[in-house]
Amino acid sequence: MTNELNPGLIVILGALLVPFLPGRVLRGAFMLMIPIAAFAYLRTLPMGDFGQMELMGLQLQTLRIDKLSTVFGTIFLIATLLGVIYALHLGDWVQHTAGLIYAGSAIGAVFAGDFVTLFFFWELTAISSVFLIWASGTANALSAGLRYLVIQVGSGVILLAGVLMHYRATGTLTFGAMSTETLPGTLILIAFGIKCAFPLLHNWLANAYPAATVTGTVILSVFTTKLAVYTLARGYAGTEILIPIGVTMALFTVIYALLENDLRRVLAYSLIGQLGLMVAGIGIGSDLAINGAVAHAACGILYFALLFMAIGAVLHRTGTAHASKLGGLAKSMPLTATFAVIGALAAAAVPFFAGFISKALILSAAMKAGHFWAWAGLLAAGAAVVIHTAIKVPYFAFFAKAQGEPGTEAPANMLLAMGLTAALCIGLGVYPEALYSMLPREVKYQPYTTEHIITQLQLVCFAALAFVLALRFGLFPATTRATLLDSDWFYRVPGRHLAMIANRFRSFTWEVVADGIVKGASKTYHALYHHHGPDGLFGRTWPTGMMAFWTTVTLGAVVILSYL
Amino acid sequence: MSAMTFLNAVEPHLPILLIIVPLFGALMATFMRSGTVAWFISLVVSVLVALIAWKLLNTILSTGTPIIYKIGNWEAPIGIVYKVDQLSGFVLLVIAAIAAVMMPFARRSIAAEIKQRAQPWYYAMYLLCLAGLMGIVITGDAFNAFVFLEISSLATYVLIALGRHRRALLAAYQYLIMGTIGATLYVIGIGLLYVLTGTLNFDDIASRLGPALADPERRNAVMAALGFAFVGVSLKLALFPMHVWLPNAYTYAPSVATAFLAGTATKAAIYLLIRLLFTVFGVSISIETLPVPQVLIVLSIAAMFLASFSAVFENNAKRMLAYSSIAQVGYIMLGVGLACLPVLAATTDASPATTPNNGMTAGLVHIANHAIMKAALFLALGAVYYRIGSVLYKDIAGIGRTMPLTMLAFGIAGLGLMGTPGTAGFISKWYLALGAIDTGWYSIVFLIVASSLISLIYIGRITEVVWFREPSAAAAQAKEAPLSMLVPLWILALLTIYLGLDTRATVDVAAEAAKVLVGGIR
Amino acid sequence: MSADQQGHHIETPPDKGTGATASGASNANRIVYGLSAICALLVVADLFVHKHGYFKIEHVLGFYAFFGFLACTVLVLAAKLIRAILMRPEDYYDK
Amino acid sequence: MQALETLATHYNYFITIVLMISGLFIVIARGNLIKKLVGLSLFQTSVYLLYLTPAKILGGTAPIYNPAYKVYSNPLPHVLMLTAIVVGVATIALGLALVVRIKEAYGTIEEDEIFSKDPDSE
Repeated sequence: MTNELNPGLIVILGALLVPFLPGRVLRGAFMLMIPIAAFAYLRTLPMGDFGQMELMGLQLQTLRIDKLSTVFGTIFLIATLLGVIYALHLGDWVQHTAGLIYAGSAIGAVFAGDFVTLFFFWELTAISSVFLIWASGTANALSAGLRYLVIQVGSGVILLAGVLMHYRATGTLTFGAMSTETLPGTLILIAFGIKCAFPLLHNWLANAYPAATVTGTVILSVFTTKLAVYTLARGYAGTEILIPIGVTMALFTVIYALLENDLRRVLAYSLIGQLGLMVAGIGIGSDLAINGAVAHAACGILYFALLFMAIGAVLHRTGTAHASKLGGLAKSMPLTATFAVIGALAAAAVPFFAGFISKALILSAAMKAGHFWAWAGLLAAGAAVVIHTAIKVPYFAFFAKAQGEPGTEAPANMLLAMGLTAALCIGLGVYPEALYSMLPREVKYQPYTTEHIITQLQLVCFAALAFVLALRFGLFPATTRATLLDSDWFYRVPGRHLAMIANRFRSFTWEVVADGIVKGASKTYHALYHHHGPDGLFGRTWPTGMMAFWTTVTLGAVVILSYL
Repeated sequence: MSAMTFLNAVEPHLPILLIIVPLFGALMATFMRSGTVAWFISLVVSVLVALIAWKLLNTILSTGTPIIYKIGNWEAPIGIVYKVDQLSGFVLLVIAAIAAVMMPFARRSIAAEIKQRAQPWYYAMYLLCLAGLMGIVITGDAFNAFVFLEISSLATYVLIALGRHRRALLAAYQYLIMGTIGATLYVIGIGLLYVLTGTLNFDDIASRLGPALADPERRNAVMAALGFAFVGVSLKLALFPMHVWLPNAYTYAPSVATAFLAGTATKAAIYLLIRLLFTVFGVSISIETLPVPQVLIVLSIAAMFLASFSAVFENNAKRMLAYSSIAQVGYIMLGVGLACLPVLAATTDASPATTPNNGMTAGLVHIANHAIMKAALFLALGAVYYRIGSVLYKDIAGIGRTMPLTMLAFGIAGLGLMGTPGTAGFISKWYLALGAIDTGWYSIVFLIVASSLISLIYIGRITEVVWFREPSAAAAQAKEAPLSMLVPLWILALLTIYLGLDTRATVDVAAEAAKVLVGGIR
Repeated sequence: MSADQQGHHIETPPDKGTGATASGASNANRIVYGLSAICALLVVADLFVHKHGYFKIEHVLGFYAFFGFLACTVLVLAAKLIRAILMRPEDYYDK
Repeated sequence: MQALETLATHYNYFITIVLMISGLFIVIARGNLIKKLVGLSLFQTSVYLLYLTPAKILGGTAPIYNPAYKVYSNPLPHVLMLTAIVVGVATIALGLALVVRIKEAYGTIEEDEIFSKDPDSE
């Protein structure tokens, strides 16, 4: 039995102990031990299916170790460790616990062998992570958190509906390759797609990540979307529809990332763009493409975590992450600036940095499979990443003319976390075999050929040139504080009107009937009151009478329906 | 006489003891001067009742045949019988266990919320209510059920009126009017059945309804009887739109009374409705041809949405939970409604009589699960009320920092209410969705999904208030709840998780009961 | 919209020619020239690389350079145009 | 003619229905808490009549266990209604007690005035 515990559960159980530990030092040391212990345990596990369990008469496999789950589990555990280090300065146990439960549930989901276990952890990621958003304590965080929660749990319940139907149809709960031909398959794909920020389903990410706490955003950026990438890679490898979806994700986010002022939002959109690359890779479905998607997920986790950490440090020190209020911080925060540049170079896929070795796989796969337009689109998006992420983010934060107060260098634990992450970004870039050897499919790939290096450098440098020229000739769109319309408009604006109408409706039935007991009822109540006049039947019906009246109506309705 | 022979002598009389013990306890409690002594009596009685209920259910499950207790040794159609089968045994245990678990909590809470003089009365009424609820569930006689319904209701009105706020009086008055109308409608329905069949015994009515239905003239009367009884009981169980007495009653009753009523009172009424629909009408009428399932499903779904919606906008935590209770009753009744519909042949390979009906299983499981979760939630609020004297959002803001254990238990139960996997609520929802899929109503699956998202919002909202808002003046001063409150609270919270992981205690029994109930029809 | 938020439309970049970097115009010019030089070198390097591309267009001299530059320019200009449609006051959703 | 005959033979039922409807109407339409209770009482009374009507047999006697009496009324409904009357009395008594307390607390027993005295939703 000890051999069959899901490593995610170790992290979760550890997280549950965190609140009870006295003192920051002891607590910090314990938190550092959690991912390390889980990793050590993971190393002892052989490949195979374990953790058979019966629940409600269903056979569950709570633990599945194979190459795909191991590579994601490993990178998740590394990211957990980095996130813990980055957050060590915090005294708030709620955030620590929530963050670790969140990380643990994402890890648990990766190792889940069946849909019910997956669903369990899937929902747990949603519920635990919302605390990281709420913990920032602003009014915006509350509403963004609630929207995030509803969408995330919504994805879970759609998954559940799909799973139930799948179970009815096939009698199995094992999570394996799925088909989009059937309704359950489509539902499950939609559920995964929500977490993976498919176009039009994406804006929970762009809204929630910038609303979370400094440390929360770093943790958030790692797990949810990459978990979705994992599930897609397992369930929907080679599903053609994913290619256009991925390319769309990669391209449309460019616009938003270019225009956004809040640097954490820029990174959020950029993150969606990179997810597009992975989704397209999964859609292509060849061994090379799947390896590329997985590798890119691993590298993306690292360099986005690094960028979010750097911008988080800026936010922590200056109180803002808005491009229009920052600048010139390279002098006061030199180390943070250096790490941000390393993250930027990795994001731009400059040779010898992490992004290069993974992106090349996907583009080569697209090329080999002959998907010309997908290849061109991803290439263009890759060039644009250079501008909106690799240059814009460090430039406005650290090198542009100072618009706000200078900060001071980030706390030591943050610097340590950034330093380690930066080292990994470079390390993987220099020695890709460390990652390649873990990838799920057996394909040999050599990223470092002269051709690759030269062409990629051309792409990066000319993109940079385009940026410099655009900036110089005033063509680069100004970054101002503003709201950019996104697909969330569809539920935020009409949704608000709907809510108001619904609220009216509630007033109509409730206030009159029940809340009407409470004087000072809504305008509707008064309108109704006056409309029917004090002498009419309704005018004289006070709530008790109204209750009795509705009962009578129901009675009449039931009896009449019986005779129909 | 040794203990063993005493137990053996008592055992055949356990069903009647289930009623007599709390009745007698109530009588004793009224004569007590001190609230603490009355509390102790109630504690002993509640635990005793729970043990008896547990013993009865175990006997049923091991033998598989119902226990029939003839009062005064009169045979069934003439005398009143108490009948304990899988269904009633299950509901009896749920009610008795909830009542027993919250007794340790009651002493401090009641001492703080009710005047010294009235405390013994509170316990007397509480035990009377318990006796009434047990009676509703255990009796096999339709009119006897009415009497017990009224006993429990009358006691409930008093319990509510004991609340601190003067609006409690009005809430009790309104509930009295509505409750009486409901009971009267039920008794009219029963009266019509009596006229038609000449008997009041549930099983006997069921066996004699067939001929009455064959006669077209009498058929109308049967329909009317069903309509009256259905609406009357629905009022007691707060089915939308007859739920309007509930929010105020729950809001202004003393904290413990709210937790008790939310956990048990509506459940007994739900039991009665299931009994009527499936045992009395179900066997001789094919229910699908009547409008009742459709009406049930539509009203349940309306409750799931409209009540949840009200809960979202609520700023009083108790009232929010009251609205949520209405929505949760919707879930239970939706399961019951789905159980009335025919199961699609393609989805089941075994014969319907041997496969448990998923919709009914969901409804019955949720009776237990909801009772546990709601009792935990209301108890947590009771502990908060004990400390700061308010459950308004503005006053409980940030209370998670000063009462973390209480609010953690609240959070766990809240997760259950949302149907989070790993909690009891998920089990209910799983079977409910399966039930909907069984009958081919896929759209209902999505409605269940959508309404659980609304419950996510109201639980999310209070979670945010409690954990992340700046503490209010009162909340900052609060201390963690005393142990006598935390223990019952955490028992219920841990049960919420336990029953989400090990479903033998709930689902297996419920499925057994569902098989007996629904299997008998088809 | 508060006065505080209104004051922030003066952001980067300033008008052409005045230099957008922290170190002024000459520094900016140096960066442009330096970058251009590197770019030119990279295109020249293209001549000496044997390409294995799968699409014909890849074999065009300096294709990646040209493509990167064009893609970025088009996307930046597109963003500038779309900005007019998408941009709303910061408190748009709170109204 | 036939309608008249129905009326004559079933007048008990019609009285039941009239009592039931008027009772319910008073509960619905009157704002005075005591009047509502009166309505409730009427509503319950209709049930007594509903049960007793089929139990009474014309020319029947009380059910005395003696061969001399061949035709007797069914005793069960009468007994049931005794119980129901007790329940009804208890309900009305409790209701009236509540009204007394409401009068003490609010100074009025008109429902609309009570609502206006507790204006807050708290």
